Amino acid sequence: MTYSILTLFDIILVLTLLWLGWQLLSSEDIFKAVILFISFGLLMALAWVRMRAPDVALAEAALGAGLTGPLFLSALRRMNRTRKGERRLDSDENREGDEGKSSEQSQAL
Amino acid sequence: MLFLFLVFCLTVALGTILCSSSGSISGLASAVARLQEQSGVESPVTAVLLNFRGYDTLLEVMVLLLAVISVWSLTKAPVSRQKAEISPVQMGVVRLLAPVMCLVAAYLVWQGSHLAGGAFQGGAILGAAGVLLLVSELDWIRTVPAFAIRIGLILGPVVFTGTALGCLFYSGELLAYPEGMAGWLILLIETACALSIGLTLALLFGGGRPEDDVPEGDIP
Amino acid sequence: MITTLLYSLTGLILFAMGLFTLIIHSHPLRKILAVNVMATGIFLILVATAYIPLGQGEVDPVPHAMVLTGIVVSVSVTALALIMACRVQETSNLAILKGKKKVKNTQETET
Amino acid sequence: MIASVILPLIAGLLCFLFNRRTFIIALAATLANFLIASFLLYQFLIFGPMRCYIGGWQPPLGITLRTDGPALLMLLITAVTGFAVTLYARGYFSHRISDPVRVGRHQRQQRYFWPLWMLLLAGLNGLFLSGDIFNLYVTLEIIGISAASLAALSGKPASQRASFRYLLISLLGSLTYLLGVVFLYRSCGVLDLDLLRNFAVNGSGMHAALTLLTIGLLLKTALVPLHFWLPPAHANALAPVSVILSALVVKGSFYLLFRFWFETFASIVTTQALNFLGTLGAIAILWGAIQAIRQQRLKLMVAYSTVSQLGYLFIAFPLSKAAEGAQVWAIVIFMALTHACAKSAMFMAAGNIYLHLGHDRIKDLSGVRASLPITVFAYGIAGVSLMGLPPSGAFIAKWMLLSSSFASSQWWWPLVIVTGSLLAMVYVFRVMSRFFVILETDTLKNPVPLSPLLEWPALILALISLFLGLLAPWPLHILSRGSMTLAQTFPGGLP
Repeated sequence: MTYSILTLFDIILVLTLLWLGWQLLSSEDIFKAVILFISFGLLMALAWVRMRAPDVALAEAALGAGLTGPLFLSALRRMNRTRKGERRLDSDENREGDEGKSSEQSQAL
Repeated sequence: MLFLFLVFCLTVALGTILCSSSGSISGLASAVARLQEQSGVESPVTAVLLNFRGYDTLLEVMVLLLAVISVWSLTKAPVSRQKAEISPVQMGVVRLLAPVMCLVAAYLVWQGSHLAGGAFQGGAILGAAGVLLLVSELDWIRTVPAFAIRIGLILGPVVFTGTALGCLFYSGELLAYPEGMAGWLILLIETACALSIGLTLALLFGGGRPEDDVPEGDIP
Repeated sequence: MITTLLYSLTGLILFAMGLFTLIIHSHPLRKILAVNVMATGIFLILVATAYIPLGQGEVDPVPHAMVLTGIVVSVSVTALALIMACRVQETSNLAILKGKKKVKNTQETET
Repeated sequence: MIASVILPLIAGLLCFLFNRRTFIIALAATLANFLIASFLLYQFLIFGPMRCYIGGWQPPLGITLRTDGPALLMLLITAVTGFAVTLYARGYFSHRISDPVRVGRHQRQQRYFWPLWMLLLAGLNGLFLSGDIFNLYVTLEIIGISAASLAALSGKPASQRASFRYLLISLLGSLTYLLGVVFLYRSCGVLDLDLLRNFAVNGSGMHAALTLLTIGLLLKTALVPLHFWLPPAHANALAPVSVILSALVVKGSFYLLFRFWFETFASIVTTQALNFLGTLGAIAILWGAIQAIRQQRLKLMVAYSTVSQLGYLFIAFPLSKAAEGAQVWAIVIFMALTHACAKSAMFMAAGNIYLHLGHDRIKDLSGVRASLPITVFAYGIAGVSLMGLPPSGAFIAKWMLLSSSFASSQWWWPLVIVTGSLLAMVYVFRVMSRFFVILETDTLKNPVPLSPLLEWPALILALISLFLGLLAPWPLHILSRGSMTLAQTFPGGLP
């Protein structure tokens, strides 16, 4: 009896994982994909617990959801900012080199 | 379409192999169980990570450090634009959460010797705390001097390598912990690594090097 | 047994989906997501291989340690790849800007 | 033995911690690395292959490091090239910093070059010595990350794009490799290479694992259909970085591939698979050479020549059935050694020319000979070694290739080899001929003389590659010693 219930649970979990994976890889909106990725990571942690790997589950929950997600979000923000503004000049090379003043001005703006 | 077909073929081929060869081999479980006594810790995963295959972990800590160096070599930490005031609610949450997270991290590292947990999990929680501080505009990457950050970053690798070399001189083999000391040495390594890993992850989120990391003038 | 197989196949399908996305999509963030999904798939196969149902003995801890190592490595590589993708965009934007400036300057001098 | 991994690691940490005097640290580390490699070789010649169990744990659980002939030769050549690159990089960065334009960028490059390079060196040494298949994955990852970020150090948009692609490709390669490792662990339950050899029997799981490992490593080695990422990444990097990438990094994954095919899994490798890789190698030789001839920029030409030269390494695969056990190793190691030295010299020369002229368009290279005689000399000698003319190591390797392919009456391989050499002659001399055109008006803008640190390492490496052929008996002796003990431990011998 327990065997069949567990198997049912497995099948549901696996199907959800696959569906989430497919959604996050094929959705048009990158932001949505990132959010889906975070929930995918959390479900993955559940799968690790099911596989009797609590260490991996802890690491996945902390790293996958707690860090990778924010990393993606901040990168997304950074890219959007560069794309929209196109004004935020390359903060790196300009300030160091001969064009220091112009970039300072652009940052003051 | 061609790629779809190729990937499909690959999947089917590998899938049949997965189905046909039922992984009946027990792997290394029995070997680990046999030597568990000598490893100085009770949790098998920690024993594998820090004792039996400690060399892997040493290199892996280096991978983390390498990632930070690479990110720093690419760009400076971006200046956050909006200097808007932080709402008191957010501030309160941060004040409450950050210490709790540090406590949880310490607990995870401590419990790593007998239950699930360890340096990586603890470090990840610490890293999340660091990210939380960064998000709430507490820009510690800019205020703390780069040298201090660098010391924090290499603390874990240095303690790890130092312990490994100490063992080399003491017992003739790298990472061969002296008898009776293994548990404590592992705890020491884990604590140092957790701190460094936390800092590393937060800095990876920070996305660039501190302002004062590159010196002026020709470096001799 | 059936559980191992089920999760292994899931891991394999995740790997394949990631690979396919990696090849056909061009957006850098999507590519990095795809690589992450691929890595997760591989880890799932590895952990599923080690799985033994409760009460039938201890699980093999070596794959767990390997997966932990792998997860940490993949997080650091992901971070690096994300920053690099940002830099690609920033530097090429800068090049476009500079190109525009040059064009403007030459036009001004011509007129 | 462990010191050759730990030492660069510590040097990397120190270089990262202190942002001054990094050159001294790196120089000391590479020098010590060279001494350690020589010491290991000396030990090997006296005691034979050695093993070191890390932490004192025996193989099924612990990680083994081991030395044998091929590993030591690769270690040694890495040490020599690494030492030369360190000197060269020092000259390169101080030359660039003395230039008043964009000082900040050059300082940033110098600041991060040293720690990344030291960690890369540690990864390479770890790769050559390691005897554990998962540990190899970690070293591959170290090499991949540091190589990609070194390639991105230049900061130009083209190099950023190229290195992002490089990072993704090397990530894909390591993941495929990891999947192979998973399949191996599934069917064998061990990770140690020596133990795996006992398990290497015919079975679909093993074949799948070997295929996956091979695809992963081929991606990193850039054999022809998978080579598209290499030329832009190598050509757009800084000159010392190009040297490292082209001479050392590519060799690392190739060495591993070769080790798997001819040592660990030798018993399940089929002739068809060997022929397939050989064919790919032949295509690589011709395609790379033709592309090299068509390039307009010197560094791109040198990068495509790397693609072409890598093909020779793979052509040795199908000939292994005809050749004796150690001879395949000899061919491949000779090829790899010569290519490492010659290609570093060539990239250094190209970097010098770039520094001197401010560009590397082949058609405008006239008159360089007058101002950079040593560099041009180094370029010429390196070119001769790449073509495989007599005293060079490549000549010995090609000679062995030819004789073993005639012995097994496979007439088409020599055809490819000779055509490849002729094409190499074309692309080397196409550039050479520009050097000797003497301009009437001296139009050089950059009067800063190049420091000897820039020119001499190139020349010395070129000379090493040229005279490797004269030293041939010595490396052959090392290799045969390795295979002799191999034959003793495994009476079945190498196939």
